[in-house]
Amino acid sequence: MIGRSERMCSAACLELMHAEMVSYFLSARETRESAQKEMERLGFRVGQKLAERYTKDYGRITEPMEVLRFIFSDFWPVVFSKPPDSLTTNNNSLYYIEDTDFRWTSKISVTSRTTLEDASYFLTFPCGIVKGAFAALDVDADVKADFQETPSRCLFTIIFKGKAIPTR
Amino acid sequence: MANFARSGEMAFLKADKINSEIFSLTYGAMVAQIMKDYEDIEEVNRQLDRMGQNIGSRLIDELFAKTGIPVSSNFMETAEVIAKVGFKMFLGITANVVNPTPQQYSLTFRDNPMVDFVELPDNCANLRYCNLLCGVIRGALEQVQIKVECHFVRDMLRGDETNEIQVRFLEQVRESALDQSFA
Amino acid sequence: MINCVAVVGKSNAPLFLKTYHVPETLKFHYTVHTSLDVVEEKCTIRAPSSTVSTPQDMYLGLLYPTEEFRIYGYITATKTKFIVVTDDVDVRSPLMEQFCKNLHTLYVNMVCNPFYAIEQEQKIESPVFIRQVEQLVQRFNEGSR
Amino acid sequence: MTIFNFLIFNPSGLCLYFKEFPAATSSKNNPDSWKLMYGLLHGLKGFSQFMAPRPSPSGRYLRCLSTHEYKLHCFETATCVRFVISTDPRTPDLHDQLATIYNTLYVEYVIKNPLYKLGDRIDCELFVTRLDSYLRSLPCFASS
Repeated sequence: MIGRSERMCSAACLELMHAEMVSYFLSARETRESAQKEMERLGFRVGQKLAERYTKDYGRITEPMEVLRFIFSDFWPVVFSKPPDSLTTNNNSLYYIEDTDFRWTSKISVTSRTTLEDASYFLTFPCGIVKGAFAALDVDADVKADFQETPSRCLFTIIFKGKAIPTR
Repeated sequence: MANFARSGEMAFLKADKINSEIFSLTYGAMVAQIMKDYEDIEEVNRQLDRMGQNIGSRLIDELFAKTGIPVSSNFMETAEVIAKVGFKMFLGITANVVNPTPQQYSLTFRDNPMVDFVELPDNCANLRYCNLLCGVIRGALEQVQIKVECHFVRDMLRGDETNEIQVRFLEQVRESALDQSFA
Repeated sequence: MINCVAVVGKSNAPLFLKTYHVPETLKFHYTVHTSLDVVEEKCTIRAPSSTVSTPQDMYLGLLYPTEEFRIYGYITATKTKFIVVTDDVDVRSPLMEQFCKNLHTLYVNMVCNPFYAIEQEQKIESPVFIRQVEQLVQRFNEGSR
Repeated sequence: MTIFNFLIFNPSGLCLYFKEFPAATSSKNNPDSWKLMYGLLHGLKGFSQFMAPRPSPSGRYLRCLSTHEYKLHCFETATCVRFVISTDPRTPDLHDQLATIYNTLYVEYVIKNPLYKLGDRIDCELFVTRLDSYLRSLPCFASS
């Protein structure tokens, strides 16, 4: 298990800062696509660094299946404040992580001026983090996320590229 | 004074918390990106301040809601609230209030999770890496009808022995002014 | 006495190499480079008792000896390699393992600097890291004397 | 006992949120009645401050206003946002419940909702639904 670090800070700080980041990129970039690309890249970088940190006392992981397990049961609960609800797959290269109370978006709800699409930009950075963590552990994966009706219920799709993970 | 420290402590204990590196890495990645976006370091400082202001204007409600500390619109009193309650409940650290006067005070602190692991590159002599904090303070006080000016005068990332944020009183927005907007 | 510490990135790019008490000659670069093959070899062998699900040790122990040196290796979960070259004939392995673990901590902290481009496997130029590694080496060398 | 309506005012007196319950037979759903109510609250605040025998340590003065037909319960935050609920006069003080609404609903689902722009009308889905179920769960609501 990854322990809590000696230093903690309030989750509200992170939530509000993440919101500012999203609004910065959406207004500073010409298209929404390029804003998303940037945010994913930033998340990727942060994810790599977090993976570097959180595997330090975990040990060396060599098999992609172990990496997936590490991300699901160790990395996720720490980075996203609670364990995800389920991990499912329907073939060798497609995995789904469901989080029914995803803390990074659980307080978001649409208003009369906004739609679920506006809320979806808040998933880009977290997806980048997960993708970066996989990459740091040498697993080339694409990570996408969608809301399941409301922004607090999220389904993350992990698409393994290159060598497929054998199901056990 | 002591009860402010206690309120901050209690609020921090009760709050939803995350490992501080998640916060500091996210902030760091954002600062590094803004520095790429703007050649002018002063503009980077302004962007960070502006983001901080937006955060502060929301964070202040979290502070009052979670601590239940009494309403204060006295400028000098806000110093203790920021130093002992705000810094504690959000960042887990406390600041000291230095030289408080009705016109201005300073907040000093050495420990700061935002800068854990940060080493500034050579090309950013004028960067105020934590300028977000100034914006947060400004934005928060604005919500309690106090307008201030806020900036870093000492910064440990630049070799100073402590961090010091100076807060200068500008004006108190009176309730009567609010009445006019209502009429 | 530790004579050389090197950090090698995921894709075998040299990130950091410093020598201590000896001039930084090509020899060390060569030694570090050769040792990577041994690291790779060692990584493919699993501890016999382990199953697929157990994380492996990062410390790889002695990679190989030469006439002058003994070369130790350590590999992180993210496949960053630390190579340590010492001229001691008899190194207490737990001490070396501890050295590598401490080096790992310093490395992780250095990586977390927001201005370090981890994805580009940027060369390590952080003065803080360089200084701290030097102190670590110094402590090790004093202890092993 | 019963709840008639619930309102939130921002510091400049704009009504950010209005909800009327079926028990209210004469509707207050128009900007003029909101202005009237805000003006009254604002005036009462000054008056209660003026009448106080000593300064209130919490900085708050006005809790409720009671008449034969209704009772207004008020809660003002440090940021000058006012929460108001109007009920049957026999309803006990709802000050704490308003504080709970501020604390667990307004801050969490309005303030921390990045899709909500400060100062806008409050129509965040999560806030609206949770507020509604919270108000309906109050004892004074059920017994109407």
